[in-house]
Amino acid sequence: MSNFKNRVLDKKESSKNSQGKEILDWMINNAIFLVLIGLLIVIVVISPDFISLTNFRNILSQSSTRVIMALGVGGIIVAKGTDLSLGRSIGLAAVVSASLLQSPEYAYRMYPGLQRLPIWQPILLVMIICGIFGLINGFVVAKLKVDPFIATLGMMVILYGINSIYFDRPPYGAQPIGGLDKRFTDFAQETLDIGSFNIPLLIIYAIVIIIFVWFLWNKTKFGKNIFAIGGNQEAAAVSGVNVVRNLLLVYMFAGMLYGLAGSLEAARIGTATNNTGNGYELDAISACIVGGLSFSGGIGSVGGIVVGVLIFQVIAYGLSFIGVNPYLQFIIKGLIIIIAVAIDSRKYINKK
Amino acid sequence: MSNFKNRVLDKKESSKNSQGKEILDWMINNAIFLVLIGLLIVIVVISPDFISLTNFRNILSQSSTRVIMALGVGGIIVAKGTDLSLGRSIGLAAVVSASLLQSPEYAYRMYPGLQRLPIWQPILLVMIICGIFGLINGFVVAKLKVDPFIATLGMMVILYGINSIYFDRPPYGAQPIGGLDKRFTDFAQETLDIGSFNIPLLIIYAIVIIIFVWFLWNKTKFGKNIFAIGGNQEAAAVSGVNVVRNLLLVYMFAGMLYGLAGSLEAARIGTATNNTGNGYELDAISACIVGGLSFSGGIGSVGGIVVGVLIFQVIAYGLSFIGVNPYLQFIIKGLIIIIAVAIDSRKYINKK
Amino acid sequence: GNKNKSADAEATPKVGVTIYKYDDNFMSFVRRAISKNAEDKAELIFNNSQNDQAKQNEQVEMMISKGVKALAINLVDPQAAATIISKAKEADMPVVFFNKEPSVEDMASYADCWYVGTNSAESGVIQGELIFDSWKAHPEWDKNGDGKIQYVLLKGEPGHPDAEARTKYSMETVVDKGIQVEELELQTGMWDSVKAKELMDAWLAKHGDSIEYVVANNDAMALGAISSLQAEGYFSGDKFMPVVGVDAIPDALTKIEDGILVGSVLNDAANQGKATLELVLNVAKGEAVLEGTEWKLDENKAVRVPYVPITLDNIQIAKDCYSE
Amino acid sequence: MESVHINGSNDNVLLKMIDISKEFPGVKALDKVKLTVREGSVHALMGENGAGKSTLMKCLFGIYRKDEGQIFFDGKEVNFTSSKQALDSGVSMVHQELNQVQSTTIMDNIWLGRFPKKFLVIDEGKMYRDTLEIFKELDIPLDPRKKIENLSVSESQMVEIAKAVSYNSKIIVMDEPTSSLTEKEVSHLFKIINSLKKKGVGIIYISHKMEEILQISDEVTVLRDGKWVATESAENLTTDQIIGYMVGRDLTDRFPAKINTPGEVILEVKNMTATYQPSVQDVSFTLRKGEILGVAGLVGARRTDVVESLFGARHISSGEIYLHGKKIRNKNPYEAIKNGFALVTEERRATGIFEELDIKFNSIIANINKYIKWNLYLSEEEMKRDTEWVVDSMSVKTPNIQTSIGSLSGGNQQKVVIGRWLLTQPEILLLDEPTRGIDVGAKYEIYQLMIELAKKEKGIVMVSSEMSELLGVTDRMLVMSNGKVAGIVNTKETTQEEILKLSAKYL
Ligand SMILES: Nc1ncnc2c1ncn2[C@@H]1O[C@H](COP(=O)(O)OP(=O)(O)OP(=O)(O)O)[C@@H](O)[C@H]1O
Ligand SMILES: Nc1ncnc2c1ncn2[C@@H]1O[C@H](COP(=O)(O)OP(=O)(O)OP(=O)(O)O)[C@@H](O)[C@H]1O
Ligand SMILES: OC[C@H]1O[C@@H](O)[C@H](O)[C@@H](O)[C@H]1O
Ligand SMILES: [Mg+2]
Ligand SMILES: [Mg+2]
Repeated sequence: MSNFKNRVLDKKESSKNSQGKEILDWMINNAIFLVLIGLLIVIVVISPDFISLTNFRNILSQSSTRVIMALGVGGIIVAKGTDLSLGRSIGLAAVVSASLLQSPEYAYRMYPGLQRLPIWQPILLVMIICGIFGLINGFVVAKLKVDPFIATLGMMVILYGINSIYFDRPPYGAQPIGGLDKRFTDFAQETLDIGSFNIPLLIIYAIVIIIFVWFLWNKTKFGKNIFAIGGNQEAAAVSGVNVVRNLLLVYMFAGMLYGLAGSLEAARIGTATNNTGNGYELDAISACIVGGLSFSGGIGSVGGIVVGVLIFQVIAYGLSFIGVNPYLQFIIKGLIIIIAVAIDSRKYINKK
Repeated sequence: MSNFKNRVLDKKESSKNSQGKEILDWMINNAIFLVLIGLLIVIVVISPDFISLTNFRNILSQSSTRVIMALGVGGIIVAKGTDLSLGRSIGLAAVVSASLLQSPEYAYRMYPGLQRLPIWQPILLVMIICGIFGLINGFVVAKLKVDPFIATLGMMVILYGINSIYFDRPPYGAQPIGGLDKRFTDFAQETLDIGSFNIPLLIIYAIVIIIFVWFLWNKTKFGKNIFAIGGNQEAAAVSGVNVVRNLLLVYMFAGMLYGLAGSLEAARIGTATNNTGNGYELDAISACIVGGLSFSGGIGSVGGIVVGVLIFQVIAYGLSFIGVNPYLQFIIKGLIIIIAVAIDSRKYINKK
Repeated sequence: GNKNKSADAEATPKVGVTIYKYDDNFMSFVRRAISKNAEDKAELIFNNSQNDQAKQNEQVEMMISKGVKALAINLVDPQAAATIISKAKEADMPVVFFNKEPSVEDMASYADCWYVGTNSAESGVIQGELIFDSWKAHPEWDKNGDGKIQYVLLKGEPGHPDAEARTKYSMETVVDKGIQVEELELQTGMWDSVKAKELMDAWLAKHGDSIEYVVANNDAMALGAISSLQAEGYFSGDKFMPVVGVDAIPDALTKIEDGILVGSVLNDAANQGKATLELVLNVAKGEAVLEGTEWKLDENKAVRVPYVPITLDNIQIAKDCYSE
Repeated sequence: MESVHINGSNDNVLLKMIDISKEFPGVKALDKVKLTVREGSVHALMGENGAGKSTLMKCLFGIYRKDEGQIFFDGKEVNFTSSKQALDSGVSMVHQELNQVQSTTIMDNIWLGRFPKKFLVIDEGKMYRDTLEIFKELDIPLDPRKKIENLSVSESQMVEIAKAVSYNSKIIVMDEPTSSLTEKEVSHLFKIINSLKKKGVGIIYISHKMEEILQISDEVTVLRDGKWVATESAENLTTDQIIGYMVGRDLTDRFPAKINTPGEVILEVKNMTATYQPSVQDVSFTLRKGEILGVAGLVGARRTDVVESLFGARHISSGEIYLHGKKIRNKNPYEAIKNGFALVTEERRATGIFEELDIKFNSIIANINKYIKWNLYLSEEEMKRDTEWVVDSMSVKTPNIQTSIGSLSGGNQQKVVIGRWLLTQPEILLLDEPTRGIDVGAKYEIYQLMIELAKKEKGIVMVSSEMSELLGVTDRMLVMSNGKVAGIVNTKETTQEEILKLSAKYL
């Protein structure tokens, strides 16, 4: 024991010598935060009225559903997978939950005879549905040994087909599903008022999910297992990790988070179509990678994902806010993604 | 030495014992071909008039531009990369080449004063432009060590921005670029008539490119190097392969193929917009994987890619031909992708 | 094809139909109208071009090879008509384009082609009129009292003919009619509610009540903007913001009834679908294109089904489209 | 300690490395190290795990950039910035970690980076012929067209050696070339080395197998903790002296005293046959409490398959396993662990470590069920405590327990993996080449550990290619030949000759 302590002490002493280098190391290790802060500074310099509680709240609440999705796919990435079916799952969840929660007064309901359901029922239902599709993804990846990119790409196409068939039905055809029950839209659009301070409910849901996922990743066996599988699947198997079961679980859990996010998304926007969620997978996956996860698996943190999502939202919101030409926004967004990851990847580069 | 010969003999002898197993092995190793043939059989059974020279020719010529793109990204995948910017590169190439090859009689030209250019000039130009963007991809991946998925995702967004800015210019704004010079559309739409037999020029271009890429992959140092880099980058580096240079080359070469495919695409469609090519990357990448390439790099063949592309085209063409509901087509397509890869992946499963 | 089929095949000829994007809400009504009118009269082969002109070209090749008698084409990209026409010409196949209009030159280049649709600019002009009329009726909407409309505009997909035409003509019409305008923001919401909501969030944070009008290229984006406005407390009490859209989708109609949405512009799907089918059926059977129909062709061989402005006063017209 | 014995004229000095330093984040891997290699000689580079041997060689070979120091090669100062430069200048290397492109053929690997060309085209015929030529000269019986992924570890190793030799370099670095070779192949390698010496090649030879060193080397340099300790002519040295330099103290015995006494049978394996052949067939043996059972055999004898099948990592088609007389089935590793088995696998990098993850994670992963509290979360404290136990009891050299295991030296990685399994307090410990790439000091500690565990009535099975350690620590030996049991011998009563004869029984 003493031996161990000695060594740790040694380390501390030796590092005192090079404070400058340590700061640099710290900066490289926290590059993502610095990118976020840098971005905010630039926006504020261009447009000082960006600093406002409303903007702050807007960005956070717009990030809320995205962070839930990103945490889902994030777990999969940690386990060395990926999930392109995210966006279409969101779409399916949004359409199904919206279709079951249209206000009875609304004339163009998908189910005219349907009584008013407690809102948790449809939400739970889509969580289960998306969880099952996630489970199928996991099965194809873990059991059929199909590369996750291709497995979930296939699922993405399948889900779009299923959702379109569900969505595009007589008599109203491919109609955005609107007229949502006020209880449902309130569930996502209301705020929690503490004195004069009001926090959008969405932010609160997101925080709950973040804490839950943080706990799952860091404090449970399941968390360790997915890091082990992502880090070295064979070594994990030899160490007694049930690789197949844990992969099934991680994909299923992601699906359930998509289900939740998809119904929140429908409630937040107030309408849903079969194209809801289209392309979200790329944003969510990029946010994870920008936030420090790696496709080679076994690396990543919940905090990183949150920051990654925030960066994307700050880019989208901030650039619109300062009135950058929309086309130029694409270019800037692309550049920021690349630069952020390039800086971040410094920390893994062998100092040769 | 004798020892060595003995073992080789041993191997041959032992395999004689199990002819049944050998057939099974052969089937698993050629699963992709069997999937393609199976698919064709199903379609023909449902709709016997599918067997026609026209259908055959249509499928081949429709596959032509796609196979060129797929061969580009295929090289990158062999080198353990990926390229999501493919679709947007196609779009850029299509828009730029179309804008420079509008017929002088057409009223809404982007460059009203432009004289009639020889068609090879704009094509070469977009090959160079896309080659340069490819080079940048390569640089970001090889030098800045950014994961290829994220590097090319960033590039995809950037290219869309650039293309949109170029496309959406006064006086006509974001107008699809039409009125293409007949020489240009003929270049892609004409056929070569040998007696009563006519072969679409596109097929001929595709065959030339296939042969060229086959040669490159199998007979040149560059080809072996990218297989080695994909198979084990460190091993390649310590064996004296210039990893960075070869990665730059493979991305650049892919870009040049996109440039070519993009201008052929414009000529084939007869118009181009900033959305041309949107999403093609997923089809091209899937075709490669279905054709036996692996994201883990170092594996794959030109023939496999060609078959992969054909499978996708047969699905698209054949399902429409037999009149499957368009939404259902998505579901079937997704299932076929997954099943094809699942069967193919049997051959890599290590038997323990 | 040279295999001349018997009279009963002639009675229900095979017709190839492409829809630029199957799940476009408006096109899904047109599609339904086409199939409903085709019952027992034609064998339709529907194709989803997935918003990809290349796919559409391929589908046309496929249908020609399959031996259809005529084509009904909802172009992905109106400029691509020339390529489709050249394929049709080669196969001697009549074509009825619908909803997205080829250029005059392209229409003139082939005798056997016609068009059914609206006038793309018209929806913009009608939307402009809606804005003008409502503004005149509500002087209190000029919050800063400068007589100008300070507006924000949510544009559809850049390059989309409807998006371009609506963006151009709606505010141009307002100006032509004599009201000055000032554009505070113009960005693309890609026809999408979510994107529109988030743009609106930012604009409200930035401009607040300086915004006097929200103009959206379609209803989906108008609804997104409304949802953002509601979160900021609009439409309750006396806080109000005028919003207009295009399409008159059901959800928008209820918003009009609730007094939230000022109005929308109805694209008459039922009649566009009916006209398309009737024309294509005639030409497939080798009859005169307008034989037995009530439609008229204009000088560009086009049947034009008008757009209809929708406000609370005439909302029933739109509702009737969704009753059945 | 002062430098001794670099006598002889300076003109036959091929390579001189002076004051080389190299720092990694948190580790000073090299601190003013020097090394001089002469023509036609074998220079052994010795040191404990993590002493900096591989790092020094990587600085030479252009893989790492040295922080300071000078390298003179062939009379000129050099500073290779890529392996290509090193290779082109006449330095080649057999890497410690096998570095091959698995999916391609032997000859593609050998000529990688210098493919022969005819015009634009690669000359496959020449590649094939030249490879055969080399293999013939080195007497390696392999088909150049075979894929690397189909080779056994030792065959791959021989290919790597052949490749390094084929550059006709002036200096060949061999970083633990024998770690996965059998005795027979080792002597084959020595023949190769001797003929290279005759051609004037300078060889830098790194190994933890002490008996090889004095047999093959002319000079020996010893490093300790990144510092140069001594360079002496081999003929003046004894194994004990080298060990003394390496560990900084005296280590009199190579093997600890055997204080374990085998008791009653705890494990009985009957007629175990693997599903996917070729593999083990009809393997039967027993293991006693407190016994160390060695598994001997030639490479490819399926020794690995014996322990992996037993552990449930491979499917078995028939056969029975009895633990304490009760029939059990190790369907998969998870079951095996529950039944009290542990397996330290042969290929550390592929199936042992989680490279990117920290030492803590690597220590606790197999024992994770023990830390679950309230059926819910894991006890941070207990995980930390156990990790510290691993680091201390195995003497792992690491800055702290948050260091990722990938940045440790190979030997230290191995210690963590063994520690991981000891945490599960197994009854049956299966060790597949547990001392591969481990320095003498650590080896001694591992033997000691094994014997202590045996004394605590655990049953231990050890697969090894090192005859001396099999003879030194085991009680009995199972000799495998071509997937079958060729015999079970008593260590005290057997000889090396008998084992070799048994190994060849079913060939
Ligand atoms: N890429 C790296 N990053 C950080 N630390 C490293 C790296 N490579 C080596 N080290 C550290 O440098 C030291 C020397 O390691 P090296 O691999 O040279 O030891 P070695 O003498 O070859 O040991 P072994 O006999 O176990 O192979 C060790 O402390 C190791 O942890
Ligand atoms: N003759 C052979 N032909 C092809 N592959 C072989 C042959 N022998 C062994 N292998 C492969 O090499 C691996 C190593 O063989 P195995 O581990 O069974 O032998 P071993 O005696 O344990 O060798 P080692 O000393 O390397 O542990 C096996 O998994 C097998 O895939
Ligand atoms: O292309 C899609 C768009 O087409 C327009 O005609 C319609 O008004 C929009 O709502 C949107 O559907
Ligand atoms: Mg080493
Ligand atoms: Mg082995």
